[in-house]
Amino acid sequence: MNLNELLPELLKGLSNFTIGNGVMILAALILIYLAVFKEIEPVLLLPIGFGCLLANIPLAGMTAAEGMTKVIYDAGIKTELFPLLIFIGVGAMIDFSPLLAQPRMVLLGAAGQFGIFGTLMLAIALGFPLNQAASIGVIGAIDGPTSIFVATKLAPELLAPIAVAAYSYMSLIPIIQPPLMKLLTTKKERMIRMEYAPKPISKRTLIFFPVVLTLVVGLLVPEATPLISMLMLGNLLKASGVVDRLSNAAQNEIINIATLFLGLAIGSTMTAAGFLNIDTGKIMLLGLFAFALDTVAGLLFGKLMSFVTGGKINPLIGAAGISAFPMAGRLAAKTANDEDADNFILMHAMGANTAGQLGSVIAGGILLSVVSKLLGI
Amino acid sequence: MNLNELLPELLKGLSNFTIGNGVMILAALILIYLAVFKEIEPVLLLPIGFGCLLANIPLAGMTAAEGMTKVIYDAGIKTELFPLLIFIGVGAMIDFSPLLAQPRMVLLGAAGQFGIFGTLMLAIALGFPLNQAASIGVIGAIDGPTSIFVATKLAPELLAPIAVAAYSYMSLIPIIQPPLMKLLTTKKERMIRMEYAPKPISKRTLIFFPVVLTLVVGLLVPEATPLISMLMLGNLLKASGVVDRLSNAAQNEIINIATLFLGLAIGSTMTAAGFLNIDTGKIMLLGLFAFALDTVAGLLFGKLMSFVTGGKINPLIGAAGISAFPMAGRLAAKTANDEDADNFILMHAMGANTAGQLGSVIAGGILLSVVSKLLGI
Amino acid sequence: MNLNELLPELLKGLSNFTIGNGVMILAALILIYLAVFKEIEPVLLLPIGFGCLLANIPLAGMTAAEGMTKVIYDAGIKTELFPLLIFIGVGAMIDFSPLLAQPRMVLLGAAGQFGIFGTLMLAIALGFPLNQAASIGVIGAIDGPTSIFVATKLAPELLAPIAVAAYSYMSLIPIIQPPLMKLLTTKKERMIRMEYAPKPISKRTLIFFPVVLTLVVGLLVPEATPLISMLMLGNLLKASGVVDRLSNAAQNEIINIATLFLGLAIGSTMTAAGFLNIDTGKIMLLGLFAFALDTVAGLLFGKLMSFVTGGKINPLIGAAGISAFPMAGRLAAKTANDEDADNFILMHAMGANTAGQLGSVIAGGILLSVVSKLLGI
Amino acid sequence: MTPDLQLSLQITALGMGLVFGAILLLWLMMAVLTALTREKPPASDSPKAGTSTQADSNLLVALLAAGMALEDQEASSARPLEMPPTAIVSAWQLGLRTRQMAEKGNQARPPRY
Amino acid sequence: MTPDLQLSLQITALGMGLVFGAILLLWLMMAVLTALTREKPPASDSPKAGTSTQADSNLLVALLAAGMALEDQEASSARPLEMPPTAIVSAWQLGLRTRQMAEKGNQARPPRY
Amino acid sequence: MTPDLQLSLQITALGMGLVFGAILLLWLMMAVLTALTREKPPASDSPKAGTSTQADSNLLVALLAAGMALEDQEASSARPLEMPPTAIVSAWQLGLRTRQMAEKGNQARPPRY
Ligand code: NA
Ligand code: NA
Ligand code: NA
Repeated sequence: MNLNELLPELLKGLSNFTIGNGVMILAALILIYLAVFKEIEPVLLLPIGFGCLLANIPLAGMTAAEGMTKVIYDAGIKTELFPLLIFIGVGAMIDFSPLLAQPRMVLLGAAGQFGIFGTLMLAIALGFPLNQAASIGVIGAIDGPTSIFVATKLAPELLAPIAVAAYSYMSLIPIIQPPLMKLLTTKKERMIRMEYAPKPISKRTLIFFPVVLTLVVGLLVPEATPLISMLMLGNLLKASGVVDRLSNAAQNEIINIATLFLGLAIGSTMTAAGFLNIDTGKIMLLGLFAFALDTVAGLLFGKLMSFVTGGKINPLIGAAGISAFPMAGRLAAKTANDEDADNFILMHAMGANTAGQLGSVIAGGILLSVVSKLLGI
Repeated sequence: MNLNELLPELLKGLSNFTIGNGVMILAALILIYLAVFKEIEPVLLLPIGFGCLLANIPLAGMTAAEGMTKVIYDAGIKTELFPLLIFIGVGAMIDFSPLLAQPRMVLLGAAGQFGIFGTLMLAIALGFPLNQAASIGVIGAIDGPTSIFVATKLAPELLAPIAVAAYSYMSLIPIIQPPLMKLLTTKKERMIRMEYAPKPISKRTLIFFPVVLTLVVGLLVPEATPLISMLMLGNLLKASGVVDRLSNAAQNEIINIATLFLGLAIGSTMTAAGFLNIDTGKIMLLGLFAFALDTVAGLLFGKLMSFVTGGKINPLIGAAGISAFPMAGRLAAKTANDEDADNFILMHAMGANTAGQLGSVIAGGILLSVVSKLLGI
Repeated sequence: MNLNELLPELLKGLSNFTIGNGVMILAALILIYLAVFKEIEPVLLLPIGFGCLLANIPLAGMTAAEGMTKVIYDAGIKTELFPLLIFIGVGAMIDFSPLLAQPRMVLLGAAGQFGIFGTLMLAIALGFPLNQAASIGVIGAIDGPTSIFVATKLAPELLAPIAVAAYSYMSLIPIIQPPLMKLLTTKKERMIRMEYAPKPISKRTLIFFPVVLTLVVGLLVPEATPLISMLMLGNLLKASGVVDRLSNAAQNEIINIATLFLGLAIGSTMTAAGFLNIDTGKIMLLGLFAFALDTVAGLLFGKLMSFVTGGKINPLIGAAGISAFPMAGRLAAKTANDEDADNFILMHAMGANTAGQLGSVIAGGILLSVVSKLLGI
Repeated sequence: MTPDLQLSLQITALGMGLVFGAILLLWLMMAVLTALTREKPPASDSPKAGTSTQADSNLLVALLAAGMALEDQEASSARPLEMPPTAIVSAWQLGLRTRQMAEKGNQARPPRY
Repeated sequence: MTPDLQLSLQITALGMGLVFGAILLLWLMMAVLTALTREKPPASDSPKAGTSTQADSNLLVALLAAGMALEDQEASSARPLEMPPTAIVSAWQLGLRTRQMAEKGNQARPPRY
Repeated sequence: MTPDLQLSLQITALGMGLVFGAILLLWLMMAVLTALTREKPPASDSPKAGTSTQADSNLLVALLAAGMALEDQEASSARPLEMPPTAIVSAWQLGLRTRQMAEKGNQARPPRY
């Protein structure tokens, strides 16, 4: 090649720029804007947005066979290492004592998973094949790493929209939930006071819990083992109190590095070809539906428990039985408190919220188990 | 597959559960118990125990071709990266000035390695092939990363029991050593006082030492180079005083992450098929023998030095010439002090203990060198 | 093999030692000496020196197919991950406000890159092929990661001498620049005072800047995208203020670990066969030439700006338009202050210095772009 | 109803059934675990914690909730209260800790992963 | 002149042209960006920063430069000055921060990567 | 005696011989190194360290050992003593540092790897 042919070559970046690139860069800028100025899950959406930006600069080579984001994607997403590493850190940040002090609250963590399956049904009805429908449904786990883990196994081609939906809506919980709470509960129900008489929880209980839980869930739902075991490993590191070095590493360097690279790698899959289609729009709507359905199912189950116990349960805590910690718990407590300034159900709501974190992971594993067996994967 | 066939599929986790799994899970629980409640090397035994737990949950897929612990094993154990990364951090934590201030103490670091070779002989006598016998013998290095490094090279199939033995017994040093000390020394010997006249050690000496040591050992025992050089790299990072960022990274994030993953990966090799056999029992006994033999050889050599110097050496410091720092040094000093409340041999014992750390790595390299050449590896 | 044949085998380390090994070990010791006692870029030169030491211990196996430094080299240098990870951290440490407050200062960041191309020409004249000449020229970027990134793409066989030259001379800036400053400027020029009336810079500007810069540079010079985008990602993490966890991880664990391993891996390529030749000597001289030429071009451009503005620009700040931050900026300010104790041009020099950081990366990308297209890579 | 929809209904029934089954088992497991591992509350094993008794907990819950309401509006500069060593504390301290971790003063939500 | 040298001259001309072109574009971009994102200086949004006004900045530059000269000779133990929230501060604080990071007291240069 | 056992004996003899040989060489190396790199003790290069002289060291060793004995029984809350800049200090400080690293108050042993 001589110098005359060089100039057009040098401008190939611009000449290869497509409208699709332009739209995706706009999407990237919106994600970065939401992350930075609206503070919507910035630790995830900022890297995802930036990764999307990079993937849509023509010929930059970041996503090419030997490009940086491809290397990171292969190392951490394909192997599913990143969501599991993040779970070690998350586990080390969870405190199960509010749940262990009121074990019956764990029931509320089951109802709040209905959004997963309801959304799966709707997605099937909209024509998505089963593997994709299940991956979309798992947005209803309202738990980033769980959604990413399941989607990577079942439908990696939908990873980016699913991750974006999962993390975006998580920040919208304070907007999504309160209207549904007021719609589905009566003023009288919201004013129900709950007694707080927690069992004292010993350090030994907190240490045994993650080990026993790993065993029980692992034996019954093997597909949930990677997720639940890493969550519990992190929790054991913290609860044991004897490996503070490892616990701190899990809560800091491991989770921070995995999060940054996970975001970049997921964002780098957001190419115009894969992202700019009607399915992405459907997924965003289905994700919103999943979040709302979780809340509705939780509230209805709360009302059922209230009825069964003869009015001793405030149904608002049903809405807290999802994974978004501690937002969902606080919203339930705040809504009750708004109705009656002397009504404090924070501790019950926190127990339900912790149950929702467990329920999400278990439900994700069950979904993965059922669907992968049906598909013969 | 239709839904009728699904339920038995879902319960396959339970139906694949074997007695072997049960026994190994019990072993895992014991390791976790020892780590958490007895604080026996928790940073290693807790992850090893948890890894063992995971490996014995049927169909969980953690150890399968693309499972998480397999990915980690291939990345860090097969490549021998983890023990070497740990050694960078350990090196940055060792201070060689007590040894450099009393150079003759280095001799005590040689005798305390006899357990390696004595155990190798016994293992051969018990019918182990040479590669396995050498790997078992290196438990007598009383140094986790060295044992793991050598065993990975020579007999990776024995990695788990060797690592478990090495780390378990290390915590039992305070139980194993004192009776042998009292048995093999006279009261008069234990009461020998030693003068402490350390040479002043300059910063330059501390900087040159790791560099020169790497060169000398590397040229004479090339197989010891990976181990000794990473230990010395870490030490140089610290001693130089000009790269505190790197020194801190070695002592914190690098060593913590490598330790957590090393433990998980080693634990994940503890399957019933590989672990539940008579060899594992033999290895545990041989490991205990190696620890005791190290102590005995150290004490006898201490008595020899005492004799040669006309009673100027307290033979107890011979028992400190092993790698377990600073436990062995403290035990020797305490035993002398118990006999005579005015007898302080702590500094000599610490010098011997530091020598034991060096001696262990060198002996591990020599063993690897001799055996791999004999086997034509 | 029997025991009689063993002893010569054991001494093979010594018998394989070549004069080349000896010379390279001497070179390693010099690098370590410069790093530790002269504090010449110790975070890089200490690991490079130690890696060189290891590569020249015969049969140690560190650089063999499965050796540690080879594993690290393949994981981080071949994939170009390490320089990019380092750039994330560097980006999070750069503050663009002094530049944004005086945008015209950015012009000075262009002239200071002439050393890149001037050195390329000289290297061609000395007989280096184009790919090597360009890699040598990029030493004139005076920016370690940029030099390493470009050299890895174009001429990986020259990586070690280029990296060593780039980092060594960077510390010699305080020796290289002042004489050229005095030679090329008149006392009157050096006494020129500059008014400081910075624009107030809003937080929003600092947030938009890295995003827009990535887009503009990425679209025009795709080959510069990996470098500039990681620098800007790090800067965005910091400037956004919403992801302090990720910003801290970038500035600490990510950059520290990448730096240590980068140094080791580059050092491990310094074998006698590849390093001990006349080319290495030429490269070291060409690197020095590149540094001097950058300074000269910067000063001459500063004089031009001074002339064009009718003496409102102190030409000394031209010498600050290189990547060595904050040394170059301080030297310019100090030289002006030495001439006239009331003359403070620090802020202008810092703006020019920041522009030099940007200009280096852009010039590196442009060079890579032009040369790789000419060579049809 | 198409076969696909029928299948998805079945998956939902089976899935939610398994989720509730697993959660019920979890309840059982938690009950057994807490029963088996119960300890007598040690006299004063944690000297850092305050001396307030279990009886104070309702008041505390009220205080906590009030603090939470405040916190939702603006970052409070108040020092965390001393708490008794019950389950409440940990949940609350987690909240405080995550808030501190989010180093921006005006950010009410903790980081999510 | 050999063809190789001619080519290298062309590369230099093209390369420096592109560098200057890119930098000019950058200048334009920075000018537009700062113009578009300009904010009215908030009354007191950053309570930690001092109250000194823009007018003090020349004095400050002098102080900073004096401090810098000192620092080049020996590590100063003085506390960093309170600065107004302008561009100056950040550059200077970066200098201070990097010095603190270099934990050896007698090391004037920051780490480089 | 089987050939295997004979081989293992030979390995032991050779191995321990090499270990002692390497250690003797190490001794020599250390002696030469300390001799070559000896420095005159600087008058007051480390102002943080105390002023106690070499002569105090026996007393210090006693104090240290006494402290160690205490520490074996329960975590001492005493502040680390000021030490003279000799080899003793570093070993001891290592002990203290590793103890502090093991953040549980009642844990006498440092972490092991
Ligand atoms: Na959920
Ligand atoms: Na040993
Ligand atoms: Na430059």
